[in-house]
Amino acid sequence: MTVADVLLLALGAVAVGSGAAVVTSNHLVRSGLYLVISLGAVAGLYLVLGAELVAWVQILVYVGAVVVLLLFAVMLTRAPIGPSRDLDRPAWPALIVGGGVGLGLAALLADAFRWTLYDRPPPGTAERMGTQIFGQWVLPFEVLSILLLAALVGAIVLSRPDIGAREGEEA
Amino acid sequence: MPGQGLINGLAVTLKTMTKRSSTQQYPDVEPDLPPRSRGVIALLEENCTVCMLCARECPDWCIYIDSHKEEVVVPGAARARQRNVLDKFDIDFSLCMYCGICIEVCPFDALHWTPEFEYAETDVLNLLHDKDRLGDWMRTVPPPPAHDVLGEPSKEEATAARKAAGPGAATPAKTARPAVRPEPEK
Amino acid sequence: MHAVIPYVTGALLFGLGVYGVLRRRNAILVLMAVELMLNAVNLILVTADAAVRATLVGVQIESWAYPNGRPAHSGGVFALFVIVLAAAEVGVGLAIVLQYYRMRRAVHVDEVALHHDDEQVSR
Amino acid sequence: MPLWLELGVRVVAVVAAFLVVPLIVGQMEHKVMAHMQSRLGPMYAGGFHGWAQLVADGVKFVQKEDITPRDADRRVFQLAPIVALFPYLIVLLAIPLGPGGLVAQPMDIGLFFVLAVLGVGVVAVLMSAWASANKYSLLGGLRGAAQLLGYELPLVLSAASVAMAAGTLSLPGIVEAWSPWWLLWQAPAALVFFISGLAEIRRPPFDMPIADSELVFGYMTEYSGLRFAFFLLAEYVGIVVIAALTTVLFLGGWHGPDPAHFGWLWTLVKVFAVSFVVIWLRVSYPRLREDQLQRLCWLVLVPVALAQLVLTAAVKLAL
Repeated sequence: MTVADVLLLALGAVAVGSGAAVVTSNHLVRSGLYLVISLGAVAGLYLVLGAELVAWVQILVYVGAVVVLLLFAVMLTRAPIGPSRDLDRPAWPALIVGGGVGLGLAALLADAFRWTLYDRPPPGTAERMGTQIFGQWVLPFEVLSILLLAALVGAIVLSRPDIGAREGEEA
Repeated sequence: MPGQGLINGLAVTLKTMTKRSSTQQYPDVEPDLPPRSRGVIALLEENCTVCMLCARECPDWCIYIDSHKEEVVVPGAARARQRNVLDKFDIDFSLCMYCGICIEVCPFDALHWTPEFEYAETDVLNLLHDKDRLGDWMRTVPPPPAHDVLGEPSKEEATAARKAAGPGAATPAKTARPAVRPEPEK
Repeated sequence: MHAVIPYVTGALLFGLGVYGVLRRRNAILVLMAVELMLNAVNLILVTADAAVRATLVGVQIESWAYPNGRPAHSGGVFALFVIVLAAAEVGVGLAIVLQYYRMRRAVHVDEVALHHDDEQVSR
Repeated sequence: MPLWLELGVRVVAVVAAFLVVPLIVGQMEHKVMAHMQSRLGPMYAGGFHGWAQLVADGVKFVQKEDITPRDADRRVFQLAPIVALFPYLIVLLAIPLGPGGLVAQPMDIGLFFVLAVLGVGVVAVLMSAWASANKYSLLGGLRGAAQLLGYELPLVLSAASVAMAAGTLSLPGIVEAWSPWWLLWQAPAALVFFISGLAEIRRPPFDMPIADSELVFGYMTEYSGLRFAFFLLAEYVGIVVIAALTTVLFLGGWHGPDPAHFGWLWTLVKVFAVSFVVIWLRVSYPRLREDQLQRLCWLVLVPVALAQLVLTAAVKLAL
């Protein structure tokens, strides 16, 4: 066990624990806040794994934007303070499928990698990442930008009923 | 030019900052209050004739007056005269709303505004000032301000001037002001 | 560093995400569970990147396979792409959810009528 | 253990700066605002021109009752002020004070780190807004979140412009690469960064989320005592952070006469100068309405930031 191992274990425990709280909590908004903790812990894992840039992008985009949007939506749909009763469907199918997937994958990966020791990689600097993105992966990058634009337009059209209303139809 | 107003706004605040501030350092420096500031009401007991006008005109009934009659023997007079003697003159400043009607209505100038305003109390009952305390306030009454040179002379002055001029003069007192009226300043 | 720890963490997070998607009725909570799954995938990508890079130190790579030089941090790059995708997904997803809420005053996914039904649309 | 000792000294220095500089800025705000309104401001606490006013305020806040509304979500409610304060403390770690590694934690991608951590503050706004169980809080929080999300975009874009010009994401590296003509070249980016920074810390004229005339005090309405003080402290640390970032990114940080010896002084002077401008703007301008606020962000700042990005790229390629 090295320092890195201890950190990985601790952060992993936090991530999984708060992840479990996300999917089981009865408090709508608290679910979102647990998601913040879980994502933060995953960002910490990235840091330990040497992917600095990914970690900070995770914080910037996920915690700073995605979760905030989710919380925003939760509040706009009138989430109550305190537990809500009708959040869940019957547990058994979900438990079987989810547990099966999670534990199955975990077993598979544990069996594949065993307790092999790897050196800690050198941290991935922004420069090297940039070289990769704009060298090796330019095409996916551009495709992604088009997808983002499409998502932007789509979101605007969806949320504004006065756009795209048919002739003679009350918006 | 767009943004002109924004820059002007900044300039105004910056200019104000460099000027002297207009704050009065009140507890350290006594405020320079104008005459007839409405602080507390003072009573000049000798002038009071217990006519009760003030107590009756007071909108919230905060003046309490008690008196008794006394016989004053005037030598040479046919019989003794009666005189009102003030026993109690209280003003409850927890009720007073500083309208000043009592002062206006007093025919003998027994009540005066003083600019003294520091008479807060920790107990509301202590805001009832008796006649000693009201009389004590008299020392804070400032001398009346000088007359406006352009103003009409007071009735007393006019009468005195008329008497002094003798019966022959018509009514010169009405023009007791300077003969040449200075141009009003623009 | 034992790579198996983040791998298993990722797997468990994915399982939790699947559980959440199947269990939750509230559409926004479903979206949160989806985020968990995406994160699990990211974690596995980054871990794999780190582990593979650590293993491949000193290994000669066929030059024809990588005309633009050694592939480094591909896992991280993919993770970035996934994060961007997640942002786009949440944007559109929430727009749909809010629009649905505006129409039906509800955010429960199992109450969405899949067939055309004019009477149900209030307002 | 020299390493641990050095680390300890750095952390202590940052915490000290975190506690002292905001107080100085707060006192400056008291005094500057007072004189701009032709007043004197605090004069008694501490004797000389009320220098201890904020300390006295702190003592007062500690004495006050810590109220949690009955219907509130207690844990979230109590956690929110700390979440609001913490990111700024972390950000201070990465801000370089002088040349030669005079920074608590030199970081390869410091700029990115700073922007990412600053973005966490919005979670605190939503937490306090929702957990207060108060409609004014909720409204203020929703306004705040919309504002923070919106203004994050021009903030990041203008920071990206300067990073592109410097060719590095490291904050000391950016200051190293800075030269005086950037003042002209990067001026639009600097303006955009400063304005959106103001909006990020919800200072007037961008204080729509806490507009006291309509929302009582926005998402802070239900807070009292020490927790409220934390929110206030977060605001002042926010001023320091935004001023420091503007200084480091656009005003050349430690550049000035004799940077080797007095670099830290120039940085501090510039930070306080920018803080003064923050206060000055607060005194001079009325609050922006919500629609004006969003319009300014999306129709003015974002296009300007994008244009600056294009300009920077063009100049960078041409040189």
